[in-house]
Amino acid sequence: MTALTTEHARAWADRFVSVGAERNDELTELDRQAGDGDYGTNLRSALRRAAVNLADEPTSPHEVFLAVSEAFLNTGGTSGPLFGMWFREFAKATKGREVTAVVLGEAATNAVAVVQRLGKAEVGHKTMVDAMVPAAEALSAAAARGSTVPDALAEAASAAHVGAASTERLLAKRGRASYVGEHARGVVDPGALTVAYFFDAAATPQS
Amino acid sequence: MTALTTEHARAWADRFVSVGAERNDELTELDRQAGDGDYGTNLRSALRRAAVNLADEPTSPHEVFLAVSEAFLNTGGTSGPLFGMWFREFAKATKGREVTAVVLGEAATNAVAVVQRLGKAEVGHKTMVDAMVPAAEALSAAAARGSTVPDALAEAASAAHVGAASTERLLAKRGRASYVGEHARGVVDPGALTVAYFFDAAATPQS
Amino acid sequence: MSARQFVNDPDEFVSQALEGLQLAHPHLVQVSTDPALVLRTPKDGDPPKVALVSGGGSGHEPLHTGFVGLGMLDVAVPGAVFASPTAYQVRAGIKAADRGRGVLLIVKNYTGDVLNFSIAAELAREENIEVEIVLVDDDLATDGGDDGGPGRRGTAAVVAVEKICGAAAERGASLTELADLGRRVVANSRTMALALQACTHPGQQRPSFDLSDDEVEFGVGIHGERGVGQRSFGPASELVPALAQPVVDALRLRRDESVIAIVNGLGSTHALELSVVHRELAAFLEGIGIRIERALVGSYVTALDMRGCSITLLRCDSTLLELWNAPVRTPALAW
Amino acid sequence: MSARQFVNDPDEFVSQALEGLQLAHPHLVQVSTDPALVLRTPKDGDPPKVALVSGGGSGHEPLHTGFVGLGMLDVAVPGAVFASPTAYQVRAGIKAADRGRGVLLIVKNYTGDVLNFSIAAELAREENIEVEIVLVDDDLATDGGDDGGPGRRGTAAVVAVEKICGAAAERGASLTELADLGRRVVANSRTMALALQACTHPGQQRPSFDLSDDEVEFGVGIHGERGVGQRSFGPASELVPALAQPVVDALRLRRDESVIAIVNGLGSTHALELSVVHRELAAFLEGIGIRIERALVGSYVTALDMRGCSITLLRCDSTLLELWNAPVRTPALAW
Ligand SMILES: Nc1ncnc2c1ncn2[C@@H]1O[C@H](COP(=O)(O)OP(=O)(O)O)[C@@H](O)[C@H]1O
Ligand SMILES: Nc1ncnc2c1ncn2[C@@H]1O[C@H](COP(=O)(O)OP(=O)(O)O)[C@@H](O)[C@H]1O
Ligand SMILES: [Mg+2]
Ligand SMILES: [Mg+2]
Ligand SMILES: [Mg+2]
Ligand SMILES: [Mg+2]
Repeated sequence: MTALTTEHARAWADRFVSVGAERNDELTELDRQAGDGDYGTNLRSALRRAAVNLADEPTSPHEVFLAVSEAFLNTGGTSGPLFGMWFREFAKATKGREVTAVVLGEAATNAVAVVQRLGKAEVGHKTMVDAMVPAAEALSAAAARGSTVPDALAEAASAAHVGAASTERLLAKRGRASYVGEHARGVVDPGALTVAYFFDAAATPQS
Repeated sequence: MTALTTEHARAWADRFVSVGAERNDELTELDRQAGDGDYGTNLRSALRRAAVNLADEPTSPHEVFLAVSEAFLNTGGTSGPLFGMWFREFAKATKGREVTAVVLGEAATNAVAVVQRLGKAEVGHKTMVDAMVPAAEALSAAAARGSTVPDALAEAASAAHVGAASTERLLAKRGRASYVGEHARGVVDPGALTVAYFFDAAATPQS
Repeated sequence: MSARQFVNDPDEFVSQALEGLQLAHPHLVQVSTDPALVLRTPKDGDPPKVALVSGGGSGHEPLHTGFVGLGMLDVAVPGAVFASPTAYQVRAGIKAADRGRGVLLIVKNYTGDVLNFSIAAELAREENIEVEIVLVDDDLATDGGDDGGPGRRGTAAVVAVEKICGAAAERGASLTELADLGRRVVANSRTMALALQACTHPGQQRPSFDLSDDEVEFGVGIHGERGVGQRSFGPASELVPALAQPVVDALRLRRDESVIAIVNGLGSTHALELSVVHRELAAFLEGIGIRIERALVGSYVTALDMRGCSITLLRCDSTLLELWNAPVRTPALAW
Repeated sequence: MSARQFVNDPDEFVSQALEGLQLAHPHLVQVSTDPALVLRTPKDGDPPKVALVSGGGSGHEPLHTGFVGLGMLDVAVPGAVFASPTAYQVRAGIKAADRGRGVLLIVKNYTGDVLNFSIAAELAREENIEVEIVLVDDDLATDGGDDGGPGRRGTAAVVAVEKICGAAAERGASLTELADLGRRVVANSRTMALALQACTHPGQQRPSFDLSDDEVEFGVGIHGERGVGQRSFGPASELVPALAQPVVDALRLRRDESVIAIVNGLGSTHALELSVVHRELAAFLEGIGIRIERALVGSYVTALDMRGCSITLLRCDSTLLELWNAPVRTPALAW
């Protein structure tokens, strides 16, 4: 049973910051097609703050998640505060604990519950929840099977990608995309895709 | 020495009301060419009020002049209040007196003085004063020569017409016409012309 | 025709305006910049009271920043133009406002505001600050029944909530009492608005939508979006009853009932026009036997420079009326 | 883009708006209709004071009708839009206001107003009412030297005259003292205005003049007329010093002097913009060592729906400041 190290957590968060920057235009374009086109602006400012917070050298996975959470809670849009609260559950669940896959599964489960309580979106409403739910389920299932942290996170990433991809054929029921009706069909939800990129970022790059 | 009767004063005022209505378009056109084009509107509303006031059957020349004065003091524009104060001096001078040519000369003299004190216009500034001053002088001179009231008023009318005509070649120094510079040249001042029409109205129509 | 504003960098518009507000009213408010908050200047010896915090996107001034002061808000939390403040910003507002008796959040019903204020409330509760939220959703144009959608928007009734709860807070009402009171005001208020001309965002040259010369946009909100449809332009005596009737219906106001009326300019509506609108409203309500106890006529909840107005009616009783009449001293409302 | 108003018959615009004002503020003002007057609602037991009367053309609201009440005017005499009230109307205002201690007329310098108020003063004096006139002529754009012309127009400084004389009158100042005080305020006030967009008369569709996208009109008055010339549009940080510098120069304000500043919206200027303007003004004055003791930032003297603003500075001393700070309770100004 390996636990998530501070270094791994830090590398994960750093990669998320850089992937978010790389994917910014792509995500904005999705929000433009089925929203109001400011997703990238919101995400960029959150990630910039995250980078600043992370520069303070967090000393535990808890502090890493907290740094990211606070960055999002300091930004706007719908995605900002929801992601902020989502990451906050990761910070809460990991506080003062060894961060096993079980702990991460618990964190992801609590986290999506908070997002759903606040945003009132169900799976199938074409939001970030469509990636968060399967990711949490995959994480918990992997943990129950005794997977290592990297393996469990890789399964979460796959599940999140499948969930994100599933939003393409949906009509939105929540968020601004719900105002554009049929126009949203054929467009992947940027929030869901961001969740998938987040779990991707947990993988150690093949060097 | 005949005096101005109430009937004559009343007929004078009534004729002024009707002449003013007949000449309204002509006067407005002059104000349009060298002012802001509302002269007729202002005059019409004053004369309407005058007609209402005169319907109260004034019992003296004083009351006739007062009826006209109050009508003008209840209307707008620059001409309204100045004519109001001008007529008011006729009312004041005739109060409780036999209205001889001398009294009328005195009234006209006081009246133009008030207009000049308030409006600060001199002869040659292209205003009603250009007709009021010669009319007052002609009235007083005729009275000094012992003229009858009708003769003195006829002389005042001629003098006022000459004064009004003189404004045609002038550049305006007072009032809105002063803002249009050379454009005012060639245009008779409607205020001055109104003074001439007022004295015209004193003549008994040839029937 | 151009549509320019007094502005430097549009990105700094709100923060520079806040500086200006502080400079204009140093005795009433204090502005903090990171995060942006407008705080009531404390007076020594004020007994602790429940604190009132409101906020939302900017562009609606004097709402909310102009309503900080005695008898109204303790803190206003301004976002960027038409954008919610962040959750952390609201939390900072709550913490700055709290004097140990709890904090009432007055929130206009927009997704972003609801989210950020709710999150801030949760975060503050974790720090043992008692927080209650009053959600203001008075805008009839967005009354879609119970379809699980975002619900009615919050518009000018928020002024009544802030005024009435503000007065009750000064008198020592508890947090629970204030939340109940605020909800009662909301339940008894409805608003309807129309635009004669759309608004223009800072730094932009064109209004957010066009109207032909003979139409007005009915049921607009306060963010420059289109309303529920166009109607023919007409004299105030026709437009005003068309606004007021649905409000009367929605509140089921009956003959001999009393209201507080808010005739609100949306930005560029002249004081003379608002007075004419109020005259028509008074005539209309008198015709159906409804009595205006008090009226607030002016531009209080604006949509940048939109031309238009909203009419809010609040069914009132002696309690609400008395609290409405209580003293208030803020930059934008004082009596 | 259209420019429509809430209006019924344009000829009834002012009288209907007055009805609306009365309906909105029954506790503060009373409106009489023939002739049109706005009167302070008398309170029993008020000791007789010198009465303050002002007025002029309508379209500048809240000036003057919104400034009737405790600490400001006793009577406002509104003409038609941009047209002086009549001499008899003003006389009626004087007679209604007089409580035996005389009447101060505060008159903006326009030919029609000067004429009608002067005549009314003469008529009232004949009825043994003591009357003094304070002529307000603060507008620098019309400062043509001593050419015997109509002189500087009266604009936003009139608010300071009404406020300061109003406060002194409440404290029992005599008519002569008030006239001197008013003249002192006028002598120490100058104003400069600019328009970003002209205004539109009631019932009309087009603004009174056009500006291209890159120009602003400098030195406008409050009647929709063109100003002294166009300048390039620019950020507030450039436009505001261009307005304020000539005012500082004209008043010969020097380092370490104090002013009351009025940042006035001309009709359709948003509160956020006025706050930005005030910020720039404060920065500019601070740069040259002039201290703003108090500021009034808002739309107080409008030109219908003109977009633009004026900046008024009043060199102040402790007497003026104290009177400025004294309580006021009117529809549009209260503290
Ligand atoms: N009610 C909701 N619950 C969960 N996620 C939501 C909800 N509404 C919107 N979202 C997510 O937020 C994303 C849009 O974020 P953003 O562009 O920042 O917000 P906004 O819609 O306010 O401009 C969507 O792609 C979707 O994933
Ligand atoms: N200062 C003045 N003194 C005397 N008469 C004047 C003065 N200014 C204008 N007038 C007269 O007033 C007339 C214009 O009146 P009117 O159109 O009612 O006023 P306004 O110019 O205010 O529109 C002019 O034709 C002129 O005779
Ligand atoms: Mg978006
Ligand atoms: Mg958005
Ligand atoms: Mg004229
Ligand atoms: Mg005129």
